[in-house]
Amino acid sequence: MNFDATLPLLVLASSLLPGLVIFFLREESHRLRTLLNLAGAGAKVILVGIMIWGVFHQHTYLTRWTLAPGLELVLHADTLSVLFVSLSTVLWLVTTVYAIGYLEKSPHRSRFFGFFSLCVSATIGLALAGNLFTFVIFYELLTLATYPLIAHRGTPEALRSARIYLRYTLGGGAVLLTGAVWLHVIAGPNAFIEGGVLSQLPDEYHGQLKAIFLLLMIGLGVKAALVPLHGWLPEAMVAPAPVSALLHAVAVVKAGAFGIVRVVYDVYGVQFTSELGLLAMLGVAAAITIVYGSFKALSQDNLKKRLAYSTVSQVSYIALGTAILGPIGTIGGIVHLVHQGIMKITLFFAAGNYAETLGIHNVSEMNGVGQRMPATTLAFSIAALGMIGIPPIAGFISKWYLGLGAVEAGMAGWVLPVLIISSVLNAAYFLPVLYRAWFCRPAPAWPAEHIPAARYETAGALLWPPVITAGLALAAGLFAAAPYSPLEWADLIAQREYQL
Amino acid sequence: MNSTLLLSIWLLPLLLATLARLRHAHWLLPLATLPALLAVAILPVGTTVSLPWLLLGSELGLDETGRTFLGFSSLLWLIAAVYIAGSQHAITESGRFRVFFLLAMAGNLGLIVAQDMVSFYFGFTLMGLSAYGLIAPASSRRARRAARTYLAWTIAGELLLFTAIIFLAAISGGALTFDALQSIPRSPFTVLLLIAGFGIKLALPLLHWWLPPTYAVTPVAAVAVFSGVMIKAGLLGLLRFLPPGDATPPDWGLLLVLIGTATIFFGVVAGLLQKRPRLLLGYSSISKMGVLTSGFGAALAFPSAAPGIVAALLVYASHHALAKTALFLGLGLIECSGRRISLLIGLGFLAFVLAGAPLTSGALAKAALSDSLSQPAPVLVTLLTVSTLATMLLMVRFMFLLWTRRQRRILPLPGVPLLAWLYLVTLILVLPFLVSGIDRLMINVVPVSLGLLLGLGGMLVGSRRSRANVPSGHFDL
Amino acid sequence: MLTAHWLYGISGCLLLALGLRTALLHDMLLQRLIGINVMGAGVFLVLITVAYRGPGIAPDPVLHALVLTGIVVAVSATALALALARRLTAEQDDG
Amino acid sequence: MAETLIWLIAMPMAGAVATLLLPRQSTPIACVTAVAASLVAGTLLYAVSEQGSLSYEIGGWSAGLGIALRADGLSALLLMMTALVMLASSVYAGTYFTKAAARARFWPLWLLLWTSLNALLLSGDLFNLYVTLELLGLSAVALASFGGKFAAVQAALRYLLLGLLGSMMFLAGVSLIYAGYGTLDLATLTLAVEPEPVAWTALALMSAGLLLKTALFPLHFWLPPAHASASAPVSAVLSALVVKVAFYLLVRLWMDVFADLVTPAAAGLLGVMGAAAILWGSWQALRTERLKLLAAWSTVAQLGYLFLFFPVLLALPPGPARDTAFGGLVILALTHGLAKAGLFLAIGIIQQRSGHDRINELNGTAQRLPATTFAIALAGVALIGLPPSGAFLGKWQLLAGSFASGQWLWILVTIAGSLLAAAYIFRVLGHAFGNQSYPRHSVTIAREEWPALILTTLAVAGLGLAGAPVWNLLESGA
Repeated sequence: MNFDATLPLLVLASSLLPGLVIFFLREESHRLRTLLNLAGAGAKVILVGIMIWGVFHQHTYLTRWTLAPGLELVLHADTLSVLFVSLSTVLWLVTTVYAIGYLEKSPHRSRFFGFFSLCVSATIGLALAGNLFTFVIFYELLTLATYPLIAHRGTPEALRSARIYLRYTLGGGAVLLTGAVWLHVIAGPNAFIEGGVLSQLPDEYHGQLKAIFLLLMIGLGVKAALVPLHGWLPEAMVAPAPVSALLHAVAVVKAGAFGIVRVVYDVYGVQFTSELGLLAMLGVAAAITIVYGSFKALSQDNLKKRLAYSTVSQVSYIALGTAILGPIGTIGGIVHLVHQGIMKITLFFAAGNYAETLGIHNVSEMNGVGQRMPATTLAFSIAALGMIGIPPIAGFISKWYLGLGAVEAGMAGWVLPVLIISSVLNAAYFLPVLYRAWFCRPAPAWPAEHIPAARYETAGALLWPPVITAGLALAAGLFAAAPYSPLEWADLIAQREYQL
Repeated sequence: MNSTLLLSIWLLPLLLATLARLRHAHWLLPLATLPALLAVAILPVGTTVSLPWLLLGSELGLDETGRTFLGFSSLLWLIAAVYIAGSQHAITESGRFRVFFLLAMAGNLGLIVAQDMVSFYFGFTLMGLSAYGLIAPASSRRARRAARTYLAWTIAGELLLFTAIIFLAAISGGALTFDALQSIPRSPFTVLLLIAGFGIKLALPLLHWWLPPTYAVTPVAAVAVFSGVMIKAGLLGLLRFLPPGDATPPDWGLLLVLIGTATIFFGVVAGLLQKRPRLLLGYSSISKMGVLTSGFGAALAFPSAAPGIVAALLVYASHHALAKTALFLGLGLIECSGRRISLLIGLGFLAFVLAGAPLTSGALAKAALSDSLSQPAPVLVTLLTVSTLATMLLMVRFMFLLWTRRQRRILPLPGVPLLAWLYLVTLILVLPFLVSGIDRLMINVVPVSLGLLLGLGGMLVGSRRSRANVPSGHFDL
Repeated sequence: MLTAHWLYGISGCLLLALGLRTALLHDMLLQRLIGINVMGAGVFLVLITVAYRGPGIAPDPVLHALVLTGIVVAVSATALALALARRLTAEQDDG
Repeated sequence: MAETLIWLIAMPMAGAVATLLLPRQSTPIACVTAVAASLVAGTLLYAVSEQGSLSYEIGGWSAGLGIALRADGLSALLLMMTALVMLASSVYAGTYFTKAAARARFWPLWLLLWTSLNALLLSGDLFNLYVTLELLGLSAVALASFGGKFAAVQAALRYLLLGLLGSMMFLAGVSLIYAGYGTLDLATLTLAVEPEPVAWTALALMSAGLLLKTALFPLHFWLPPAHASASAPVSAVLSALVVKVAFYLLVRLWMDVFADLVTPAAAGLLGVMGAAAILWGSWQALRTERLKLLAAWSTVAQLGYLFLFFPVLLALPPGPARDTAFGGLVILALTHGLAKAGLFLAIGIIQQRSGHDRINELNGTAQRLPATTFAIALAGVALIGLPPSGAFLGKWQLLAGSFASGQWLWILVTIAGSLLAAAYIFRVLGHAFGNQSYPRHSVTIAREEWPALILTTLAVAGLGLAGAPVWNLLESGA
């Protein structure tokens, strides 16, 4: 086995192995656990760095492992997977630091970090999956690895949310599995190939292919929180903040969105999907979700719930971009995969900081929090403005490409109104938060101040992650046209997808 | 070197904004305008710098229009900054106000040197949103409501603009620089979006609802930059996005002339009905933006005469910017330390300047505009003259309001703001003579005198009878 | 033509059916146990009939072995069942 | 290499005798026997993968009167599973029965059971199959009642009677076969059997007997009480192995020996019964209040999946497609065996620690017994059929076969059954994750917790990720 064939496996193992070891650590071996976590995350960053370089220079990284006749576990690094892998890797590193700070002194840390690493490993596997079968495997693994994280606190509320989460995701997983098997029977092992392969099937299969597409979209739509399959996401926000951050930014919802992108581009082929009339259907679902999510977010007082509905809305931008035929829309959707991730993780980090430092859970308690926690609130503000689409933050770039792609594809008539309505609603639910945080006078006392106002606003491990990710969100927009930026990478993906 | 300078026009205010919350950061505010002033002084016109890594590939540059805009804008931001740095107003003292001041400044100066749509949009948005902080929404419930109205309209304008830019980028095949877009015909829908988007900034009638409440509650130094400088970004936007010539069908010019004309008289009539000097000045700004809009419309309608008209518009815009800022700052001095005869004399002079009295920059601006319009559209010259008369009327009313203003305690005048104001007034006084001969400044004698007489007459009549009582902040048609 | 051969066979089948019926339909343990034993007897009878290869010829050893094994099994199973039943009644009495 | 076949039977039998004779040293003897027998099973597996199927005639007597042993890929795999489950359960039983006297009475029966399992899997003729089936039934009943309470004895008794009934029917079928074809050797029969009434009746009788022993719906009623009331290691073996070998015998008859007789309608009937078993078993598992009953009902449901394969396999053209699907069936059976055994062992620990197995009162188990909870979770993954378990591969093949042959009903049933399984598994895990105090170590009593963990890990990661050799083995050992 040469290096090119081992690298995907190494990338996967760099989180899987530490995760498995951590399970067996004693609760109090805090140092060793931290060391393992950070070593894994660091190793992954280096390995992914090599991978980025290699994929850019047309290297093929491919690991194969036969599980059964005709069923191969394939890990393959192409441009799209590298984009998702890099996002997960960087955000995992940051989130690990955050989680170490967040869970300090709370019970069951070994279990938590074990599943945390498994969750990331599943995401990485999903990103690297080279065919639909492998994708399904990691998709289900992700469900399993996240369940204990949501149930982690063990309160009746947490257990209830975890149960709802499972109900949705396992149901979705079953539907996805059905679609995947069916497709496998018709078309053989569905390797992900840029441009898709199904257009070569004879016409009589088109009816079946449509049905399969529907099954796959329902299966993936559950995790991507497409309305009406989104019900679990607002519930899952009872999880500890680092979990929410990971769930909303990297792992679960992204897995669904990434799957939609994969199926449309690399299984069906976007051109063929459009010919079957399926792209429009996806677009409508995405549009409804975008608007619905934003509307629901308006009325939430619980900060994390508001953010959760915002995720419902924002993740569908990715599906929307996918539904826009043409390279520019594609770029918009794919780049939002990254942009939404870094912005949303910032928001959840900040929300976690408010809760952990001052006991703030609701928007109505946030008056004047900007004075008490300026750095956190600044990070929150940058991410929130980015979500609205204010330049030069990352979200603007996504909206720009989505809008431009829609105009070029002749879909401006409905995509642009959706974008505008969503921006207005985003502003309507984020700006009041910022107003309270920066302009209102603080209440005489915070709900539960855990960390007294000293030299720093909160613990370092909690403070730096949101600051760093907010910086990334800013940089991703400000230097969008720079080499190796997410945008440039999305451009590369679009070029390879459309064989430009 | 050039690129560093052009970039630092944006960057320095942004960087200083991060420090502005520090305790003694007042003097960072004026400092932030230095790169812009330096650029106006030393950069040759036509300098462009490509920054392919910035945003979606940016281009910064200084053309003739940009230079003029950058000139008066940086100067006025400087003066306002000094004024704020030296004053002891509770709101402008706060770190938060300083941060937003610097951010708005960065946006405003940045959009002037932007030579592509995305950078312009970035500057425009940064300016528009940061100005929210200048309204100081936390100071009172009224202020909060005003700020919210402002924000809603601003975001609406930005979204209209965003949509228009998307369409433009789609038509141009991805090219974003204004140069590349110079001769690509705009679709009617795009033009409409642009007019509406910038119309909000220019406070054209029906798009102006945000302006009166905002001007009523904002600290006066901020109103000065609102009304003097930031409002002009609307004009710059029109000039950048709808260049006269092939790009914009001439029919739209006619529409803009009509809109502009309506705006002129709307501003005057609404202004005359105000009881608060600030609002009167605000409506006067709307009226003046009508003049600029009409002029711009004429440039669109007569592409051959466009270069001359645009040059004249630049002069007019500069004049209005200086005069209006000075009026507001002077008003601010009265508001904070009471009515004094010396201040009233200065403001009286400024009122004449704004109206376009002979031997002032107003006359110079009017002359330039009339000259450029006399050939293609003589009717507009007449309109300008009527507008001069109307403005004079408005200014008489302004002085009257100041004169009859209820006197409160007289406080000592703050030194630094006074000096800043005096410097600006002196500049306005001297500037026309530096750039023009006296003979060209001897116009407008008749309309100004007529306006003065009418105004005084009306005042005499009006002081006998109770005046129309329009609640401040709102003008109901 | 009802030879002894057939007689054995048919009665074997009858026994089988009878035993099955008892085993399935009766509730009492002992009855069911006996039923199963009767059924076993039926099966053995059939087997022996099948093993018969005519007069003077030794019967099929395989089937005889089968029957012998079956009987051993039936006996031991019955013994086990009875032992369990005793324990059950003992516990019932205790309880 | 063929001697391994006889060793596989002789070794546990010798162990059984030795433990009977030396009750004081019974536990070490049993453990040594278990290890040795497992090693032999491993050797056999290796041999079959290298050389194809093996056969051995005891004492050189040929088939007919002599005893012929045979091992192909399928039986080698099942022997290996038996060895793994028995080994793990033996280690577990060593600490589970705390009284030495109880252990001394336990080991002989236990090793006898192992002997009969191995013998059944190795037998190549109907006669020996009948004998081993009986032996298996008797030792299983004895174990089921071992050390048990009233309920256990009662269930064991019912188990015994029904087993006996099944055996009798099987024997009747055997006698018909012999009457019809004059042979009991499976290999010879395969060639001789014709589609005619004798064969049909014989197959029907034998199948009925075996279905009773496999507890296919609606003949499942005896299983839940018997499996739920036995002691933990016994439940593990009953659920994982004893019903499984009866099923193995059915597969042999239907797929191999009487393959020409099987009609789509007959296979469809088995499929329908399987489907009913899945739905009913899962539903009961969801409703039950006791953990062991849940596991037992889950066995009823899981056996249903195995029967769904019959109509699917029959509809596929013989050749690679059918072989691939058949591999799915085998891997599903293997996974269930390992996972279910692990589940019962884990439940046993919970029951011993908390003194009950009521699901609604399990709060905090994850904190007190994390390794055991993890084992339950892994077993759950295998029972639901989630990746990366072997059951996932099996269900994938089942679904693929159903799609390929257009049998939509089985797809719906499979999916519904999986979701129901998820519901009952996570019902348990949800309670286990509830708030309570937390432990110092993750594995509390290694010798007790490890067997379950290892078995379930094998079911999930072992068969799921390294399951491809199963297909190779079935192919090379055919």
